[in-house]
Amino acid sequence: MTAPTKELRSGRIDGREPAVRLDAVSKVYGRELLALDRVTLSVARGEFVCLLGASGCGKSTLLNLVAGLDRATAGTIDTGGARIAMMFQEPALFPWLTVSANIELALRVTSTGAGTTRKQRRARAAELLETVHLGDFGGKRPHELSGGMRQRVALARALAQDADVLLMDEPFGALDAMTRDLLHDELERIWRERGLSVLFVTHNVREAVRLGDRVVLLSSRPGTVIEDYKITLDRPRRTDSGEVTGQAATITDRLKQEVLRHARRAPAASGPDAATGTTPSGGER
Amino acid sequence: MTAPTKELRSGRIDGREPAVRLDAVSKVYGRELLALDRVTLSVARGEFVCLLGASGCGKSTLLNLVAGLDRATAGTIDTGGARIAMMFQEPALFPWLTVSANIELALRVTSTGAGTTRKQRRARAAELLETVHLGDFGGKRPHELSGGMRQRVALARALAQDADVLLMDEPFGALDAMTRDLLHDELERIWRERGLSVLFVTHNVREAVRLGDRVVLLSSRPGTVIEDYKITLDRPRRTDSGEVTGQAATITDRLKQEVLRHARRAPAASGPDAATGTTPSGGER
Amino acid sequence: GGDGGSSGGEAAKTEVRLGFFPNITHSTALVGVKKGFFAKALGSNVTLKTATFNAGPAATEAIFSDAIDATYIGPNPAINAWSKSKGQAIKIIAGAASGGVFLVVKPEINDVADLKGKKIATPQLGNTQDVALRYWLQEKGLKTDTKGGGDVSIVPQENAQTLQTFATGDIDGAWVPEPFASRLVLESKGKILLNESDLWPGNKFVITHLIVRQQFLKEHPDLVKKLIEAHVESTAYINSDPAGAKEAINAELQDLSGKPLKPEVLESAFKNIAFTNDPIASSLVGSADHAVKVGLLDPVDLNGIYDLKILNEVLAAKGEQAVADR
Amino acid sequence: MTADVSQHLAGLDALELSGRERRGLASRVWARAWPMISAIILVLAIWELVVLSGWRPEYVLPGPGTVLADLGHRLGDGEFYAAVAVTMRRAVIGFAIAVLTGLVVGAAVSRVRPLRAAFGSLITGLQTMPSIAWFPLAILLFKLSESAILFVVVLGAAPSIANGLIAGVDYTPPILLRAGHILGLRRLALYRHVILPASLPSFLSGLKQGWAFAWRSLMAGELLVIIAHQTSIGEQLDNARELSDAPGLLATMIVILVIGIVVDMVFGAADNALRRRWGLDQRVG
Amino acid sequence: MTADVSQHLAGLDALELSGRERRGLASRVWARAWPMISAIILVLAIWELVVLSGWRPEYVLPGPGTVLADLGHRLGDGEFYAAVAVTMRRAVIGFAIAVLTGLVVGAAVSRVRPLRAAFGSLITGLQTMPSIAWFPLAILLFKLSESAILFVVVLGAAPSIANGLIAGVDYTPPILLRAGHILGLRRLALYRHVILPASLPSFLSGLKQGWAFAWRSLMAGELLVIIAHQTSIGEQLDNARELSDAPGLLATMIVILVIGIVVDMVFGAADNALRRRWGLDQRVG
Ligand SMILES: Nc1ncnc2c1ncn2[C@@H]1O[C@H](COP(=O)(O)OP(=O)(O)OP(=O)(O)O)[C@@H](O)[C@H]1O
Ligand SMILES: Nc1ncnc2c1ncn2[C@@H]1O[C@H](COP(=O)(O)OP(=O)(O)OP(=O)(O)O)[C@@H](O)[C@H]1O
Ligand SMILES: [Mg+2]
Ligand SMILES: [Mg+2]
Repeated sequence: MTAPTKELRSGRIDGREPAVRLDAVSKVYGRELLALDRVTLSVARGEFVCLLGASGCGKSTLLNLVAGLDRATAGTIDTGGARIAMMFQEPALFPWLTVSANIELALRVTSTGAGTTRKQRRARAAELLETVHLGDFGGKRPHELSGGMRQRVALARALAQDADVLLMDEPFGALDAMTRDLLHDELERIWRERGLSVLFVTHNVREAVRLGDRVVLLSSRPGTVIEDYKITLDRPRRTDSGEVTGQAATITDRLKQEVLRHARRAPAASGPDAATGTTPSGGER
Repeated sequence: MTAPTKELRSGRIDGREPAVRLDAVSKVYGRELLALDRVTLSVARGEFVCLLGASGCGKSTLLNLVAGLDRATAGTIDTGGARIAMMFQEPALFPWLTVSANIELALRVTSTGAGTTRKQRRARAAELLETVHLGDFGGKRPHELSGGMRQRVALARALAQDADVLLMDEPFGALDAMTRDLLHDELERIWRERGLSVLFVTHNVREAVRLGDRVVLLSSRPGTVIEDYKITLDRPRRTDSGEVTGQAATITDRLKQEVLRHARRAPAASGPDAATGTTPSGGER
Repeated sequence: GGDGGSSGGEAAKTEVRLGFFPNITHSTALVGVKKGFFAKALGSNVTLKTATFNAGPAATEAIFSDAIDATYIGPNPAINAWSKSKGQAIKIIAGAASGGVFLVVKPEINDVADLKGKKIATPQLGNTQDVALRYWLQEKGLKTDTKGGGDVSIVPQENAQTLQTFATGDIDGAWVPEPFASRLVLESKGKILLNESDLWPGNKFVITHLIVRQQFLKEHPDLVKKLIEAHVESTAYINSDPAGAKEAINAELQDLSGKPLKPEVLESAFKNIAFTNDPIASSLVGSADHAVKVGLLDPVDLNGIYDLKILNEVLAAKGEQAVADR
Repeated sequence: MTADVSQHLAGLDALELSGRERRGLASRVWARAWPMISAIILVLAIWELVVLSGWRPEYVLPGPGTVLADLGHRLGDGEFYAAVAVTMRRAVIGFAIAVLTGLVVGAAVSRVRPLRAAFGSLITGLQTMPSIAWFPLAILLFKLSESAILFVVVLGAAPSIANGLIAGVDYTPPILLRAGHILGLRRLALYRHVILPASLPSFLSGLKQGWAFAWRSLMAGELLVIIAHQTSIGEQLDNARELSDAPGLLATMIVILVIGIVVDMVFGAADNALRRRWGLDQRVG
Repeated sequence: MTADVSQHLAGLDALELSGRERRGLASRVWARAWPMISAIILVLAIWELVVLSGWRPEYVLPGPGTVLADLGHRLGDGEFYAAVAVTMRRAVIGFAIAVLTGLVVGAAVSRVRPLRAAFGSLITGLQTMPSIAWFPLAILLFKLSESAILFVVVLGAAPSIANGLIAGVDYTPPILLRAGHILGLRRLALYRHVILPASLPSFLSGLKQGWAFAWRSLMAGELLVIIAHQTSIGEQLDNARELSDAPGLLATMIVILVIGIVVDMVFGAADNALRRRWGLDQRVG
């Protein structure tokens, strides 16, 4: 395990102010499951940080802590009062609202949207949908859209919060390759246009390299930062370009090492109820 | 559109007998939705054919026809009495049965397993689970496993049917990149060991190139075969190798052309109920 | 239960199924069963099967469905059973009890005039008591209607509920049979304003009688006769040994449903009821007439509802006076 | 570049969305109606046959002719409509109060954990309490007024309704809760914008069940208090029985059945509409 | 190579599965029990206060002390247990017949489309038929036997149970049907191995609801035929009313409530166990 760099400790990255700063954050579930162990990490303003790690290493836990959905057991999380939006692997749209109403709800609740009229919100929602190329679909219900379209609506909803920090938990994990490629381009464009700070969780090494200014590798059990790669490739990048492939290969090897480390542990095939309550991502409905 | 080659028409591929042969197969849904339009396609014994196409082009429809889950409107499908197994994007395991019992049920129903005792089936199920590296998990319930593990159980269940032909409908679509890579290796090994004929549907061009002896490209609306690429790269291949990337790039360009062709059509944003009942893959639960 | 296969066929019948209510107005049955009069009369070859009911409709349904052969029942259900079956289902073969119906009111009510604007309960819309109250009020010049309107508001409700609503003051009086009349007086300090007997000639009107299925009567007159013999014996016993009868009544009530009457209620109610073999046909016809007059019943032809031939034979054999069927 | 992405996305979107036709209203109504009509004819035929067989005399089991004549007679009588109106008014008012009560109780019990543990099972326990047991209390509280009837109805229906809401709240997808939280919805706002709408399908099935209880309680309760100038269905049912009026009883039963079926259809339609709008057509249940 | 894959898979598997602890039995029971106990104390206290306030005389509304004394008296009496035994026996037998009936009817109606359209709404219509309406038919068919009581109970409960099964069949995930089909399961085998088990959760909730109907019908039905020397709860309830025995009535109500709560807990436990085993803990509903 590498120790956090000096820069990380000071909280400044390339001299930019951090938008999010975690300092020795730990999270214990139940009595003894140490999900995160003294994680120290910063995301600078306008920076795009990808968090990479095998399943169950605590990526979602970390994001939830930053989003305020859960509380850290130890350590401090400082977002400096920034507004935070979040996207999940599932679009998590409200099925009882139309696409436009989903976004309007976000606009209404957000502090900046407090004084707006219904009409203003509707217009703003239409704009946001236009941003994700779904201008024509405001009147549809979420289930009438494809998975990729729904994720774009979720993105529009996140943007509606007019947040400074965008947390993304494997947002494109369930999409097919072609759609994902396109959404990478979209996300990159929006990130740049709005100067967002993004903390992006993924399993997919290529995706991390395609998108991130930095790729932070998390170890498993307990989750700690083991590597922090700076990706300096020019943008726009292409997922299947040689450079991305090359960088990804290096990181993949490191990740595989980490996975292999766990192969030596006996698999948790104890009682029939041992794993009850876990809901591993993907493939389930 | 390219016409089917002479070889395809004769039904023989490289001189091998076809395991599955579709001749001018069409499928109409409802009154006029032409999902497949005179598709002619053969899979030779022991061949690994990947079916690639954008969403909604009729890939699943085609597989369902071959599997006998649905009936063609026109044309003939000849499987020569071969036993057919199938895997879906979801593992589709029975949640009320343990992993082992899921496989035992398959063994029991399959004609070859008719006369076997419970004990024999249990032993066989354990063997099959061993094949997919899940020897220790027979007593678990599906929901206690991760997505990747469940797909491996689904694979073991398909193998339990002792089929000659394996149909796979985006079986790894919901998995993360690393797990998918590993399962590619597994599938390739099993395919070779058992001499299966595989018809593998995917959105993912790299995956198709990684796995297929041939990659058949389907157009959309109506679904017809537009390209039939022969992939001659040596096995084992690596998804992120240069050759796979190169071949994939060619096919991707062709696919993108096909997608762009549809961008000119007005999107189907008619009534609020227009798309009711469609369940686009991915991201929903 | 009456699930025995005996459905009144031609074959020798080994079972007679008799219904009654666990109710003081059905004392003839209670005593007859408790004291074994029925069993004795039927002899060793024929067993008595009893069925108890809470109310008339179930007993009528049971007669109609061939689930019982005979039952003690009140006048209204008997008339209904007769008219609905167009005279095919039943016959009244004996009387059992007379009297025991009172108008009980709050103490501050002293005469008919005080009833104006008051709420009076009856057990059931269109039943004997309901008709009697309406007819009486009509005679006295007070208007009522079947929906609780008019000068006096009549609220049909179950007797058990009447006890509660009288106690809480929701109603001002009730025209009810025993033992509810006695209970209203004893438990809720009600006052008897009127004894229904006073309205009938000879102070007699039917409250309970015995009916049989016509088919049973046709096929097994011998058994019917035995039944009537027991009935007559029971009536005689009640009248000759009231103390023993009361004891038997409460013992049987306890046996059947675990709810014996309180001694004082039993005492008071028993005293108010006359047990007689006379079905008091005139009061049945009179009551039906009243029902027609207050608009609760279409005119029915009660001709032939009685078959008192066997009863009169039995009475004659005992040297008692015959009863009339009109 | 964005233009290109947008084109590609538009192409993918067009492909994903396919209009699946819905049958016309007339044909749907007909498809529902004919089996019902034939079922009715079948039932009537069997009934007539049983009667003709002479199994029981007409005054015990009248034939459909007699009963329908009786029913026809009733339908020609103003009093019948008055009775239906009175009963339906009571049913609707009682049900409405039950809905309110159920909502309040359900909301309180579902959100407050100790209340839940305290009263959760009690609510279902109340469901098994026969209406007759409430009569004394009803009269104690409301004297001989219509409120006493309504009280019995409410006590019959409210538990089901509360239970429906509780189940709905319980199974609100946690991802939606988290999405709401991220949007800044808290407490009452979260309840109003997320939890309540998410509980709607389950609440609806609670309503449907509650109606059955309400109706049965009403039939019993209408014997509790007979109110001036108001005849009701419950009273008619009881009168028919009291008078051993078999045709009248059967005619009243037909009326009750028809009302039950119509109400069921209304609930069914609401349920279908909801499922269609929300895309819940296929759910794991 | 396979060894390597196997190692990696083992590593991933180990990572995906994490034991999440369940609380101990004792602490779970305590967590359920204490709010209940405090609720009971609370209810008793309020009741006592109302009585002490002198709102109604003691013989109309007796205090908890009187009622509990009466209850204690009953509990010390053999007849009480005989009554409970008689009623429970009837309830269980009637419910069992209702379950069988519901299963058969539900199975037939759910699988045969015209039957469905014909009788679907009729089943719910029947649910709203008050028990009293069935009395004449019950006596007609079964004379004065216990069967008549059971008949009323079955007619009360079977519709709910059938409806539960129908709903379960309706919402059987189509993917499981297809998986079963692919395995070679047809008709009865498909029903037995796939559809029935998949309907279990919904069937269970139908059972629970059916119990409430069965119980209420039984309370009414026990007054239909009074079988000598068999006192029952329904009869005791009625007796208490007849005798204006307020403490007896309340004591009997408490008995009914306790039985209802216990039965609910049994169903609840079954439901929980099922959900845990199937991993249905979170479902969209
Ligand atoms: N609410 C919880 N209670 C107990 N343990 C939990 C809880 N949530 C997560 N865990 C455990 O904490 C660890 C980290 O979980 P987390 O979901 O953060 O991992 P992840 O990196 O997001 O995994 P994945 O890639 O599968 O999404 C896992 O072992 C998980 O089982
Ligand atoms: N049962 C059905 N009834 C009507 N239309 C259908 C049905 N099944 C599929 N379709 C339509 O047929 C077309 C082909 O569908 P299919 O599912 O085969 O596509 P696919 O290539 O598998 O798509 P995807 O990549 O999204 O899985 C689509 O337009 C779809 O909407
Ligand atoms: Mg995660
Ligand atoms: Mg598909």
